[in-house]
Amino acid sequence: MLSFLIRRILQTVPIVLAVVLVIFVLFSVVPGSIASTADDGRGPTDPQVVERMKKQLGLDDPVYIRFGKYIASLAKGDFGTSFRTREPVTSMIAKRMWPTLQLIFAAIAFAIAIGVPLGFIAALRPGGIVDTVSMVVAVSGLSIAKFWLGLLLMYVFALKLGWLPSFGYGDGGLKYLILPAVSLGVSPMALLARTTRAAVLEIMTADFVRTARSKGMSETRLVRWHVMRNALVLILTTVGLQFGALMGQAVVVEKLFSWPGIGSLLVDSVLQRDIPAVQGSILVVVLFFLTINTLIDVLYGVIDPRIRYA
Amino acid sequence: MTGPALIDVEDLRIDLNLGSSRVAAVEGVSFHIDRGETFGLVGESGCGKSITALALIGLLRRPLSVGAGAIRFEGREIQNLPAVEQRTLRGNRIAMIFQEPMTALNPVSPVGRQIAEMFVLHGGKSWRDANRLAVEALASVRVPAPERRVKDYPHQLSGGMRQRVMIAIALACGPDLLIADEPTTALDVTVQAEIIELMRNLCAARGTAVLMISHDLGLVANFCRRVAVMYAGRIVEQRSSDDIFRACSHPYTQGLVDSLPRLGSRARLGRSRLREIAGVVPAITNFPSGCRFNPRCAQATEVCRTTAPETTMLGADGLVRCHHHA
Amino acid sequence: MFKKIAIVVGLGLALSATAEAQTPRKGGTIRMTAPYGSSFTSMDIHTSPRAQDEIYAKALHRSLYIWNSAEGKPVLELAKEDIVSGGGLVHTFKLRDDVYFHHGRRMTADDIIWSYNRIIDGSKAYPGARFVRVIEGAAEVEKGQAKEISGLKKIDDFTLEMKLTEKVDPGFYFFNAITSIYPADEAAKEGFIQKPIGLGPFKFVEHVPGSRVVLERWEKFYKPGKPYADKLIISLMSEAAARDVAFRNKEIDTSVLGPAQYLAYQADPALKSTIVEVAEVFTRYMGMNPSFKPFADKRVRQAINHAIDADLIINKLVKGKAYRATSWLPLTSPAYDKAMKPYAFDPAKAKQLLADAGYPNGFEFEWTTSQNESWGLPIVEAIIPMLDRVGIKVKVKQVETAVLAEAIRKGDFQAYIYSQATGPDPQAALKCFHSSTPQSACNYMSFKNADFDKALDQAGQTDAPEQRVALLQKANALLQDEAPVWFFNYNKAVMAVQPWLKGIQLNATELTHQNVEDLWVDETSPAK
Amino acid sequence: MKLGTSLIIGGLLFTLAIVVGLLAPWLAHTDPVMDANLMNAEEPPSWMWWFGTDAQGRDIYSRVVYGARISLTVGIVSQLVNSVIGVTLGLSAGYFGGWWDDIVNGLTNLMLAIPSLIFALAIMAVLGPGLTSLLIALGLTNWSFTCRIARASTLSLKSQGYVQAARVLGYGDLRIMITQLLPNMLGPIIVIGTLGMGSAVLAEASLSFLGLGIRPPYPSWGSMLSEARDQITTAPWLSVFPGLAIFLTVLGLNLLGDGLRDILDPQSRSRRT
Repeated sequence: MLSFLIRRILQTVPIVLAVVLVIFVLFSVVPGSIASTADDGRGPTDPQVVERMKKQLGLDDPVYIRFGKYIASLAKGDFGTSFRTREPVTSMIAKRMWPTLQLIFAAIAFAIAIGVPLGFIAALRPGGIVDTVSMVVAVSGLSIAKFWLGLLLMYVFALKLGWLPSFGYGDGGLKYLILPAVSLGVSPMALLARTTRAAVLEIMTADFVRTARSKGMSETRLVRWHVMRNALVLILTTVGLQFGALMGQAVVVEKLFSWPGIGSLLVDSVLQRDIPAVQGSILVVVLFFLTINTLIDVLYGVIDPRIRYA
Repeated sequence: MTGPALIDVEDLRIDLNLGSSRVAAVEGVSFHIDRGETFGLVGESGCGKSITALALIGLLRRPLSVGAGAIRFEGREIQNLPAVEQRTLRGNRIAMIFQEPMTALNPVSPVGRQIAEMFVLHGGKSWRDANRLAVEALASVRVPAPERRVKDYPHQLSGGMRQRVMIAIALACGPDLLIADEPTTALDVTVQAEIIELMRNLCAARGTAVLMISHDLGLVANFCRRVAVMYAGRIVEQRSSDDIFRACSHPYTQGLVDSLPRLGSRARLGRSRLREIAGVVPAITNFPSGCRFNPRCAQATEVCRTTAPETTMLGADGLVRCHHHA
Repeated sequence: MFKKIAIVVGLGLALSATAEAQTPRKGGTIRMTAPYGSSFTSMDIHTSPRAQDEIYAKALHRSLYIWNSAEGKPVLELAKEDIVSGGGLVHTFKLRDDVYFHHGRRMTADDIIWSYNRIIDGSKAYPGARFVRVIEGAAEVEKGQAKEISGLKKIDDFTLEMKLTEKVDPGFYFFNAITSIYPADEAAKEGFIQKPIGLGPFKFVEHVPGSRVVLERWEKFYKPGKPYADKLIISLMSEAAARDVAFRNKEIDTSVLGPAQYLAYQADPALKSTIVEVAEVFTRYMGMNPSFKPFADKRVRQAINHAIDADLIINKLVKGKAYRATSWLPLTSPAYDKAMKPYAFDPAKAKQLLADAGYPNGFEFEWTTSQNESWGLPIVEAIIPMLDRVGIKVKVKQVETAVLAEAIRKGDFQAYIYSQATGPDPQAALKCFHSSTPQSACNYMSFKNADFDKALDQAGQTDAPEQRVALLQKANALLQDEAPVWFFNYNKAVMAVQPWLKGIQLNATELTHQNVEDLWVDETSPAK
Repeated sequence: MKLGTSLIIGGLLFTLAIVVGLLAPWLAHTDPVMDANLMNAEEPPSWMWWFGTDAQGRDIYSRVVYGARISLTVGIVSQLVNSVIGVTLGLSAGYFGGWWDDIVNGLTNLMLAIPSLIFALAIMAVLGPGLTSLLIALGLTNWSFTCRIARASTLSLKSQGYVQAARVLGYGDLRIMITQLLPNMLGPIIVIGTLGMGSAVLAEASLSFLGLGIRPPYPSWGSMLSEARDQITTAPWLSVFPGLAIFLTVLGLNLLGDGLRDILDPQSRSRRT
């Protein structure tokens, strides 16, 4: 187990390095410069200030030297200094981490809490009314533009019904989390409902289910004792892959709901050419995704005894 | 014979629902098994023997369903019983072993638990007691070191071991009838013999009746007191095992018998090849008219092609369905 | 950078009148929004010139001067008196002695000297340096040739002498938040940026990056009885759609309105009374690069001015949220010529001018634009068919604001659309077109006209105000005729303010920049 | 849902979108770009303006109709690029193995690790908004699934007899890959491609929302929806029609993908839903 984890962590090193390289190269050729970060978009920037900033941030060096320096400081856990705020990127990201984690896990929790039972119910009566309705809902949930859905939710639940606040992080309370999390969670929910349904349908035709039935087991017990755990393996795979997509979608949802996470930091930084912050944010997103997937691989072993960490 | 048979199947028809139409996959099947008796159902794959077994235990799933006929367990019609009672019958009084030991066990559950389930379901035991009983059950099917094996997962066991686990599950509650659907087909030959021996001994000791289903006439005749031969959804001949080799009446049965290697016979007949039955099993949707065996039958005449043969009783215990029975 | 000054034109509907009639209520929470991005740049306001950051800084910090919206000019804030001597170059400030930092220490002249020295630090390149540079000796500090600004002298704790390099009103230099006064002792410490300390009416409670800044009343604020509110929350809300929902849902007290919402709010009886508007000193225009051949011809540039129906765009697309531009100087400028007529919408004349210039069949140009709804893409989209009618084809190059600013500075464009500060000093605004001004500074169109230069130079030399205005008007008129740009409009800033929030000032430099100590909420506010 | 129903509904919706896109010049009432007339700005839907008009006074119906061209181009072309990249890499990696396989595997893992929307966002920031940038950004960032499937089926097909047989017959590598391996993996690839097209249409909308979408004035559904979002309370028709167009098209593609999977890739029902 431990050696498995160490191996997994070592495997991620080249990926992380490649990500750093790709982003670094990408943003070395990006139009707009350091001057843009000092600009308000409303008037001319003091050219002297721009020159000084360049010097201060070491932007006069050639790209490969900057890259080398960046990697060196990364190794020390230092993500560099933001062009825009002149704060260490590490601390900027640290402040954004918790809201994003809250949002992502709330969205996944919502997706699992609704999607998995929905998929189960649908699969137990395939072709039934519940099945048809939930699958129509699921495929619709996958087909709607995320920010439009968010706006509609905001409009209905905040403005028309007045149940929930429409924006922001507020004091970090749960009620602020609901709308963004639901907007973000709808598509993984839909996906999970479909995966679960397909998985359960497949499992229900398995031989061991027939064995279980021949034991004189009720369908409820059958599902609880035999189907669920088997379905969990497939569900887990979907959940793991969804984390990546969710980190991407979070960018849109965070922006829409003024949610102070990594996603909105990333968009701000991209639009304002704050390259260290962009690199830092993307790197953190990638690390998060890799961590989650390692955790899920570990979970596989817990759920499915056939998987061994050789 | 006193009282009703343990199980009594009468004129059973199983329909295959194809959406727009339905065809009978099995029809006119009647047989009975007495307490402690061993009964065999033989036929090529697709003849309907497995779904007949599934009908007995109430496990037919769409698109298959019982279309007509009666299945009586101790004189009571099973199909009319409420679902709860059907379930108490299933596993508890009627148990089943399947062909595929590789897949018939839940891969993510320890085998001990899968045995213990039986005691929880039917014995009303706590999991703690049930787990203890599971060790005993595993010991009774002669699995070495059962207290360790109960914690194993199916993939950690060999095919033979898994089939022993299946037997342990099936016999856990001391059922009256054990349905064994090709229990040894997927196993190595040497293991086959061990498993058959095990079943024979356990069932004999407990007085469990066995319905053995196989394509292997030799195996069935060896194991069972009586044998029914199915072809294309119908029972074509039913005999005591002793009679079937000596004096089978149906050309199909004869074909099965001829295709068996017989000890000693090889020497006498020289190194001749085993005889095979010419032709293929007809598709369920396309059964021939008249006698369903007629396209493959050497003795077929005009009447065979037009008229389905009636059942002819042969002595007290036998029957045959052939226009030309000997 | 730019001077953010203007004159109040529009008036919020009877807002100021009612505000004075009522007695301000103490307590309550004010919930403002910061609409210009989804984060604050920094809690160190010296590092950021953005309008967005000044919103919170106005509550947390104070500068030597403050913008007075009613008078339309900067006035002394931290000093009681400014005695001018030395031919207008030496200012002696008598500082207030009742000004306390949020950690309880009284402000002295040392803090001001320390703060200006910090801002001018060349190794840090703070944007406020351009203002501090007006003090004698500052440039030397910036270049590292001196340790302290020689022009700043502490006479005693509450007397500060400031010697300038040129004869200007220091108010315009030291009212911005980027020249805020920091506590010399605390600001040098490492954790200052995490918990900033200022002189403003509210002290810092928390900053959730990307979400909001929360502040609470500073009890020892130097204006008696102020501030009124207990708490001030400034939420970051860059999405206009989300702001609209939140405002209607009474979750926020202020919301900056775009054109579409301006129209919608006007049409809604329940919301109409929440609108507050003010004319800002920004001119929106399309800049034309003379190095792109067609634009070198004055007739082509005039043709474009004739071909575009600017009034229609202002009324329909901008929803009346702007004033038609005649030339460069905004209508609130002292040198604005009320008699001047804008270019008439006249496609026939435009065609004629194009034909005269040798483009009877028009031409195609690339138009660089941002997505900004008031001076970006939607405007361009509306103009495309108008120019098409006179034969001019437009290729749109959409970029982000940051890239646009860069392209403009570098002259890397055929045409662009932009918004530029054009006040309050008309001289400074027109200086951008003086041939001596480099392209990268603000002469983006590389404008060169001897008559214009002459008029502007004369205006700078004269001491007679009327003559000066006349000369500036002449230059402005010349500019109109030369048409280096398409003159579009002057901005009208519009904000929706909940009825329970009182004391909003009509700040023409930037409507969201409020002196929050004057704001108060009545008991109908739903905020606790 | 019954087998086939989703195929039919999905196919119909997608075909409808294609037909609308192809026939746009005949279906549209006005030119979607040039016929801006500010006199008609923001008219609600009526007989004259079926879907109403936008802030510039352009007919939303005509823009939605023309928008089909751009949105479908984005969906189809970017997904084609993805499929070609994915199949080429996956097929060659599975076929040749060795160091090339390692490289492709590494690339695939890299692509999986960076969320595709974020990667596309970064590429768009570099290239600037516009159709070509969008096709590149979306075409380069979503091929990892196709690649994995192609590689996996190549590996399983390779071990089957007929590839060896083809080799014995002296077929070249390229010929084997194209004539023997490719046709056998097309089913799942087409299914993934169909679903991917839907994702691309949605991704275009998301990027528009973030200010990095299509280059105007030509309308895409995503940019129309994004531009109209401020007016969802005041002029809902501005967003409803492009929103519905996106929804129905992506719904169609998703249903089509499901239906195709049942036919083309029956054994993988649960592999990717």
